[in-house]
Amino acid sequence: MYKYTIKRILLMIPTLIGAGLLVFMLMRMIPGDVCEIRLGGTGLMVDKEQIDICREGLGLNQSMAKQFYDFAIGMVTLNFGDSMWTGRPVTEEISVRFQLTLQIAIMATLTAVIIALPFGVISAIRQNTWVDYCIRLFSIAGIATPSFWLGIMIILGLLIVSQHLFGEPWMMPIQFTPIWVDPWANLSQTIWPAVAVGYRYAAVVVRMTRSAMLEVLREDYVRTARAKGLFEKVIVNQHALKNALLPVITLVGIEFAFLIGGLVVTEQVFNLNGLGKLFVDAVLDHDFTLTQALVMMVVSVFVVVNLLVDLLYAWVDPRIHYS
Amino acid sequence: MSAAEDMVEEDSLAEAEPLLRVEGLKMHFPVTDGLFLKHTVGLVKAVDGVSFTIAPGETLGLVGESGCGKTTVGRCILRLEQPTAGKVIFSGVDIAGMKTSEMSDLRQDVQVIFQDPFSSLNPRMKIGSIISEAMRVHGIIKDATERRERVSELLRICGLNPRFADRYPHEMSGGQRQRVGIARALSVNPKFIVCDEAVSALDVSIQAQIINLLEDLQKQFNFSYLFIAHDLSVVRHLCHRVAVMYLGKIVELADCDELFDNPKHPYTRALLSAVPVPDPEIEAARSHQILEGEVPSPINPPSGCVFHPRCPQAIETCKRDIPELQEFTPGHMLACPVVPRE
Amino acid sequence: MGLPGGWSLENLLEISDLTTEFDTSDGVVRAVGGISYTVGLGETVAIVGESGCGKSVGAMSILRLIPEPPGRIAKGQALFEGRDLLKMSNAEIRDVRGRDIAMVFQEPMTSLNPVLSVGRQLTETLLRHTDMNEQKAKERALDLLRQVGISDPARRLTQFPHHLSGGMRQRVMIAMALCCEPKLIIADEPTTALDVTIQAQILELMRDLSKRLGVAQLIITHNLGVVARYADRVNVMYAGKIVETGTAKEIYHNPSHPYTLGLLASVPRLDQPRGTALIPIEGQPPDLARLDDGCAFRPRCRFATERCGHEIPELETVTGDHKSACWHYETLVQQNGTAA
Amino acid sequence: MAVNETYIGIQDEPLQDRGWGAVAIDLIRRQPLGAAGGLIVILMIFAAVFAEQIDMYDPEVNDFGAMLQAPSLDHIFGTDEFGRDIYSRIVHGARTAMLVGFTAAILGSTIGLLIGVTSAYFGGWVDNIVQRVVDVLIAFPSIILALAIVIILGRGVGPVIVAITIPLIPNCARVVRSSALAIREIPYVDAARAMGFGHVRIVLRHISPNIMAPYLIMLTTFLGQAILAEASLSYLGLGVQEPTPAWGLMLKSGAEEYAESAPWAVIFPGIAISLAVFGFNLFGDAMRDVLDPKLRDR
Amino acid sequence: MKPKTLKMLVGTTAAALLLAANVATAETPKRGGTLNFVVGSKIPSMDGHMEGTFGMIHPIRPFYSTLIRVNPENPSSTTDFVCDVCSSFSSSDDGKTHTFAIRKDIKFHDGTPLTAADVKATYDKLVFPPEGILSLRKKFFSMVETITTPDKYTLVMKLKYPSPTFIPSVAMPFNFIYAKKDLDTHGYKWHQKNVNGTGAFSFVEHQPGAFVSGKRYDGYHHKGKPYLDGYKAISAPKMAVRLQAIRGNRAAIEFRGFPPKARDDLVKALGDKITVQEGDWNCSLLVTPNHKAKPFDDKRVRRALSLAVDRWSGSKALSKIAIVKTVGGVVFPSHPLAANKDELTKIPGFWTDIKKSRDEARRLLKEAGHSNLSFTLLNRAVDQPYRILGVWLIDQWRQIGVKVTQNAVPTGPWVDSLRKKKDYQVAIDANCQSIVNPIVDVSKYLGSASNNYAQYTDEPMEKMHAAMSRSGDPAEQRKIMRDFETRLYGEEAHIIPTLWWYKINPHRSYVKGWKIAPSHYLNQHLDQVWLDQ
Repeated sequence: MYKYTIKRILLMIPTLIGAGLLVFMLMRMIPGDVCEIRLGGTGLMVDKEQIDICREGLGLNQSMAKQFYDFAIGMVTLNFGDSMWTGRPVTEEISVRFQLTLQIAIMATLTAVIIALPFGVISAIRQNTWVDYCIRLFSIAGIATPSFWLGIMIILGLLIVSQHLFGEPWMMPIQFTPIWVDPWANLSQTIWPAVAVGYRYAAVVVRMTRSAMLEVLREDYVRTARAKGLFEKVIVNQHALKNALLPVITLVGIEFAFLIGGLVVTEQVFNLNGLGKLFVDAVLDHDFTLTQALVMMVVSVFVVVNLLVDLLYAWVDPRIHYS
Repeated sequence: MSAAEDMVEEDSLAEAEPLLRVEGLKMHFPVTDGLFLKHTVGLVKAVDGVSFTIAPGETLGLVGESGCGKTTVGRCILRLEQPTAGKVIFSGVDIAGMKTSEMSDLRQDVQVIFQDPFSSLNPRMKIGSIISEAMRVHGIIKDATERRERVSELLRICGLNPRFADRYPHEMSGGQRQRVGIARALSVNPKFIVCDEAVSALDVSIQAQIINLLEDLQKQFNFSYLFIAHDLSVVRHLCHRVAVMYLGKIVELADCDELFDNPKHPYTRALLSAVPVPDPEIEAARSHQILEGEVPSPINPPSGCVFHPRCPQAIETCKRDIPELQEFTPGHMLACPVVPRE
Repeated sequence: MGLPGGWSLENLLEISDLTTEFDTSDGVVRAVGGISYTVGLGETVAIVGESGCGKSVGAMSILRLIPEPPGRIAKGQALFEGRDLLKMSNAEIRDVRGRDIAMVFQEPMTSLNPVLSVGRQLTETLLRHTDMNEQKAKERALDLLRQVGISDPARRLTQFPHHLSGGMRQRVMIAMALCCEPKLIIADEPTTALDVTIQAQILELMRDLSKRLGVAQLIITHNLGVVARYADRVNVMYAGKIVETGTAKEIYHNPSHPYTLGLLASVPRLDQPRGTALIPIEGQPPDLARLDDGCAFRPRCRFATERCGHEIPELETVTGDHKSACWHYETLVQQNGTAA
Repeated sequence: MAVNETYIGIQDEPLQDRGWGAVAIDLIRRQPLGAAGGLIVILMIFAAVFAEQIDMYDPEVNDFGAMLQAPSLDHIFGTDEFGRDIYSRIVHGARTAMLVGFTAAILGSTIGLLIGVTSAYFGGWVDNIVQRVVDVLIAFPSIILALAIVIILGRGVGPVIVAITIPLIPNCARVVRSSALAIREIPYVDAARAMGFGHVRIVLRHISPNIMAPYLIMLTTFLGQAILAEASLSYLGLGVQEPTPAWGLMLKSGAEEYAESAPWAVIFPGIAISLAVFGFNLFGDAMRDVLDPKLRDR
Repeated sequence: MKPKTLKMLVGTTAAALLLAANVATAETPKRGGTLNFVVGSKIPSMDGHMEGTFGMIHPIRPFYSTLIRVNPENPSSTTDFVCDVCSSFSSSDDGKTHTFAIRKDIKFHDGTPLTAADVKATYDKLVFPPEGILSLRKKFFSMVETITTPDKYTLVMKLKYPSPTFIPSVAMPFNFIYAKKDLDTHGYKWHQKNVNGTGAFSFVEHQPGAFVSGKRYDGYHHKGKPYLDGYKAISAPKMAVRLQAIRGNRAAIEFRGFPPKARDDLVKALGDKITVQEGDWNCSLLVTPNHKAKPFDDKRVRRALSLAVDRWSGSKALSKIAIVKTVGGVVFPSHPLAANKDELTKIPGFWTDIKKSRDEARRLLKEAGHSNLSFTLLNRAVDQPYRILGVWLIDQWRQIGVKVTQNAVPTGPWVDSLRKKKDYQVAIDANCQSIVNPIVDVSKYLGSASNNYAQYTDEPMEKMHAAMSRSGDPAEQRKIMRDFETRLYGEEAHIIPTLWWYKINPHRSYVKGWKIAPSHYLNQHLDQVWLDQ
């Protein structure tokens, strides 16, 4: 187990190097230039001279090799540099957003798991009954609904419904308050995106839980458990679910990691100042330092979550005997 | 066929130049570790120094329990595995050291029939293409019409209606598929066929059909078979000579009836004793020697004679000395120093 | 052994006209087509047949372990100590399972739950059916493991199935079956997946335990040798029906159904010299979805006559308990007699 | 027994092919949701193919006399801010959606299939390198990858397809690889090797066709994902370009500006997207049940 | 020195349209409250001298003062400038020397008193930046020769030549006055991340990407102001969010502008809780043909493209769905230098008879041999108004048989293509300026201008512009401007105009004292804003 963990940690290195190379090259292939966008994008008169001053200040006139070397050294020494757009340290830019994104990701995961596990299990045990059909329709609808559309509808629905009820339209706060500062303000903002994201997330997990349960329920050991006269409840909750959880854990892990860097659209809809929005902005602004740092961070989160999932997997499933 | 005829046949076989000679065959699978530069931390000695010969027209039975390495021996001969050491001399040529590219011709001389009739045929291909593919690819028969005729003929030889050529494997029963597997092997006109548990997955009534077919084909085409099986009854029925394997080594090798009627090695004896005979009266009369314990792991095999931990006759030296396979009586090879000479 | 000629109170289990069907895309498949047999107290009864003949389905139907849907027990009775298992409520049958009737399955690799410890899987049966506490159950489990010949049982209790070899797992399965001292163990191909030496160990163990504890056994197998060695009575199944039933000796020495006869002739035997001719049964087993109202064995039968094409033969007494479902068993017995 | 002339199975009646009707009825009975999905898929493809025949107006022509009209007999789904007929745009949008969806899904899963099979078949360092690349692509945030690609490649449907396809490839490659690893161990592959066939033949003829189950399941999943991805890119302003009729584009502008004053401009494109993805997923689920109950999601 | 309001250009000040009866000047301002407003952009660095976006102006401008500014009481005027940190300003008769008297009662938020030295340091940074220091406004001050401080509270700027563009340039809202002490001790980049101004509000917090907040600066030099206790500028790049935020009262106002439908939705939902201010916007949307790309080197083709566009009916239709409205020439419509309708309709492309116009367009295309012209229109992937106008233009051109595909790309590639690669065929661009300063504003149309991407050289136009820039006579300026306009849009069709933008600011009615200006950059110091709550 110990050796396996070390091995898995070492395996992250090529992934991180690969991701670094990829983002470095991608960013430089995108047409445009942070100085041109920032200074020329407004349509105001901007001289070449001013642009050059800006580029020089950001080190953009250096050779690719030098830029990559600086980037690589920066990554290794955990010195991520300053955002090319705001001039603030990248770590500061990211840490401000991380908290919000993490909270939404956790809340969405909780929402999803709370909905998905019972629904998935019920759907599997009642396979091909109307209950199963309803749950499946509900879950496929979740996958089929564009998340931004759902978000806009939630906001609009709240505005219209609250206006009918209270005479004054209510909207969720559009600026983040940390949960320890004002839990109520925090939750009244984050609960909606968490629901909007959680629905799709739950839908995916319901499907996975259902199919994993169906598969497990067909296994011989479930038949053995039945032949022992165990109660159906025990068979489902202890014998089947524990086995069915394995793929579900993987999925939840991947989805969670995805939420850290992928809440792009939802964050726009709910005006959440999170990593997803920052990410899109950084790419569109050609903010090399910020994009690179973000990619490295999101990829790191992904591989770390994957590692944790695998270790959890090993913990749940004694068959996976890492030695 | 009378027993006397059999004897004559076997005598002549023994003197003939062997078609296949396996010498000191070893197949060690490395247990690797490491990330990018793998290094070996252990060896699974699946096959550890196996030697035997097979004459043209002869069937050698290779028996043993699961994990004893019998299947790996077959795979080495087929060059589905690259043996670690030893020679596999087929028709005078050592194929163990050959490059894959040089193998092409030899591939056609050595064919295989697999155990599982449900997985040994590509489910996406029609029976006709399964059988004709090799003839087409290797240019054995270039003309499509001729090829179709040949497929029909092969199907007929294997006891199948030529109409089956247009069916898919899943439309057939297990026995029929196994016949297709045989027809496929025959399509390249091999001299030697490895039957890897070729009848174990079949029901009794079907099994007998296939056994008879294999026998008939051998008579007709003078194939040699390496008949790998765990079912001793089938082996006894079908093979001229039988080798018993235990944990990567041959422990006993003898003519079929000699081995079954007069087993020497304690393992062979236990094995035979464990096989029930479908006759309650005989069973009631037999003594059942139950072997204790289980086959040890091939990664860390016991010292000395690998069988000694389970051997009822083991003595102190068995823990130390690795017994050689030696001629015990003429034609009867044995790897056990404990068995008293009569 | 049951009294000749009918059901008796000594019979632990009386199956009559058990019929199990499956809905498939090819239509309704009658996997078990009305079978009747009995298992006496302490008796070992074998059901033998080739794959797909319905022997496993028949056995699982007794404890209603057939997945429903697509399966369905269409009719029949399964009287266990006089109570019809098929008419019990779900709660009642659950009480019977594991306590009065235990099962041992074919694949020891997959029949144990991989994520639960051996101890947990053993004790949960005890906790379910007896009023033992955890501690007692654990002691009992230890004892059981010892009984089935597992070394170092205390350590095994904490291990998981993947730590054990196939033979060990099957021993655990047997220990599990013995937990509540059942009156009947149904063993579905208990040794098929095992090597011969291990098979011998397991069968010997089962016979031993059965004798010692007086447990009746219903062994489902395709291996005629195993049947010959261990069974008191044998039921031969073909295409969902019992075609012959009798004592092992009767069946092997005086087969009265062409199928039984064919089976015995086609199996290679260890005690016969090389080259002894095998006489296979020609053709293939029938497709259960396409059975007609004739004898299912008819197409492969050398005794078949026109009558076999439209009348399904019922089991008829040959001698005593020995019955055969063949219109021509008399001819067959005669021929056989002369042959032997 | 001699090799006789009584062939096994000659007495079998030939396996009769059940008619398509029977198959369809059977499907509806066993997989009612799947059948519904299939129907939706057929409907979408029909709309895509016969858009010109079933539209009512030119989907690109502005009519400022008919801006943002509610559904009526003239415009059954109403009009958008340029007075364009929403029904006609949805019908033509089906073509864009099917084009994007099918191309991206087929390309993504096919390239993934080849990569996965090759990687599994050859193993060793080939597998090692491919797996590392796949790791990177899977770990890389896919929407950002798509975003970057679409910006690099620029205008039109093509770049959008490429941008949507590339993040799909590694997912398929990974699933296919694990299936192929299993298939590599199946005896018919050994049989093919024993026959002396070359690698290419074994990969293309013996392994790949037998990964059709996971392949087809990935394909149907990808279809839905691609359509949704196009909508997401449109929301970020990077999808298919105006004035091309495309659902994501219509939904985006409708949802952003006219959700309340002209709800039809957002409802109908929204329904079109959801219905299509819904249909593909229902169909895919049914296919999963039929083809391989063991195949995992994603 | 007598304080006076500078009127360089005399003319009627056409007030912007004020729809709702708002800004009742009779009302007495109430003190207190916090103003929440949404900003449709990110907040980049906080240094006004190096930024050009309203994303910086809206949240940061209230921290700072400028030397002079647009009259907050009359922001829609294009010519009304008043003192901010000065007490008066005057210019010499030859127009080359401008003298500013600096107020003596001003303190920076950190307590440092403001003197002329601070203003000089600020303008030195703007006009003569040291090497490696960005000053986006340097070009505007190319006429400045020297900046001196004869005494502690007097600032003199000497020009190389008299220029009508100088005073408007000084009034630009980006010219934050920094403390000399800060520049000296912290360097020229300190203001990117730090704030120390003399504005109505002092800095409280900047949460990157989220908001900037400020609180009342009690030492503000315009006595009695500001009325607000503080404000919070919340970043909300999505238009829908900004709209919903006002509707749900998470924000009271948005200062850039909403599309017409958003205004209608708000008014419909909230009735008189919403007040709407509207007016022409000093931005116009242009079509820029690349003169180096065939066939757009042919002026017949360019003219055809212009003639095909029906601006008059487009104005009616698009003003319902996009932030554009007024048909106008090169000069901001209500400015004295702007063309009147008679003058305008004479220019090809502005003809009222669209059929005649399109027939001419088809004729020109045929003559040029490009009857089946098709090209790709480079657009900016921004909804309002770029995307909407793009769709409209494509449909307009379709009507003369020209097939156009659109390539709407994010700002980065758009700028890259326009400024660097110059690989486009026809592009949509905008001329968007802060202070209405027509002669500077139209400099974008000079072939030599750095923000002119059409790649043409037109000597006569350069000469006309030079003449305007140095002319002291408004009538002459106006005349030259007509020739300039006719040549640019009509004869040469270097650039194809569409419509002027139209600024619509619906806001919560309790927001008082803020008046719409012709630019979203102007009048954002918030010192006169109060809340009626």
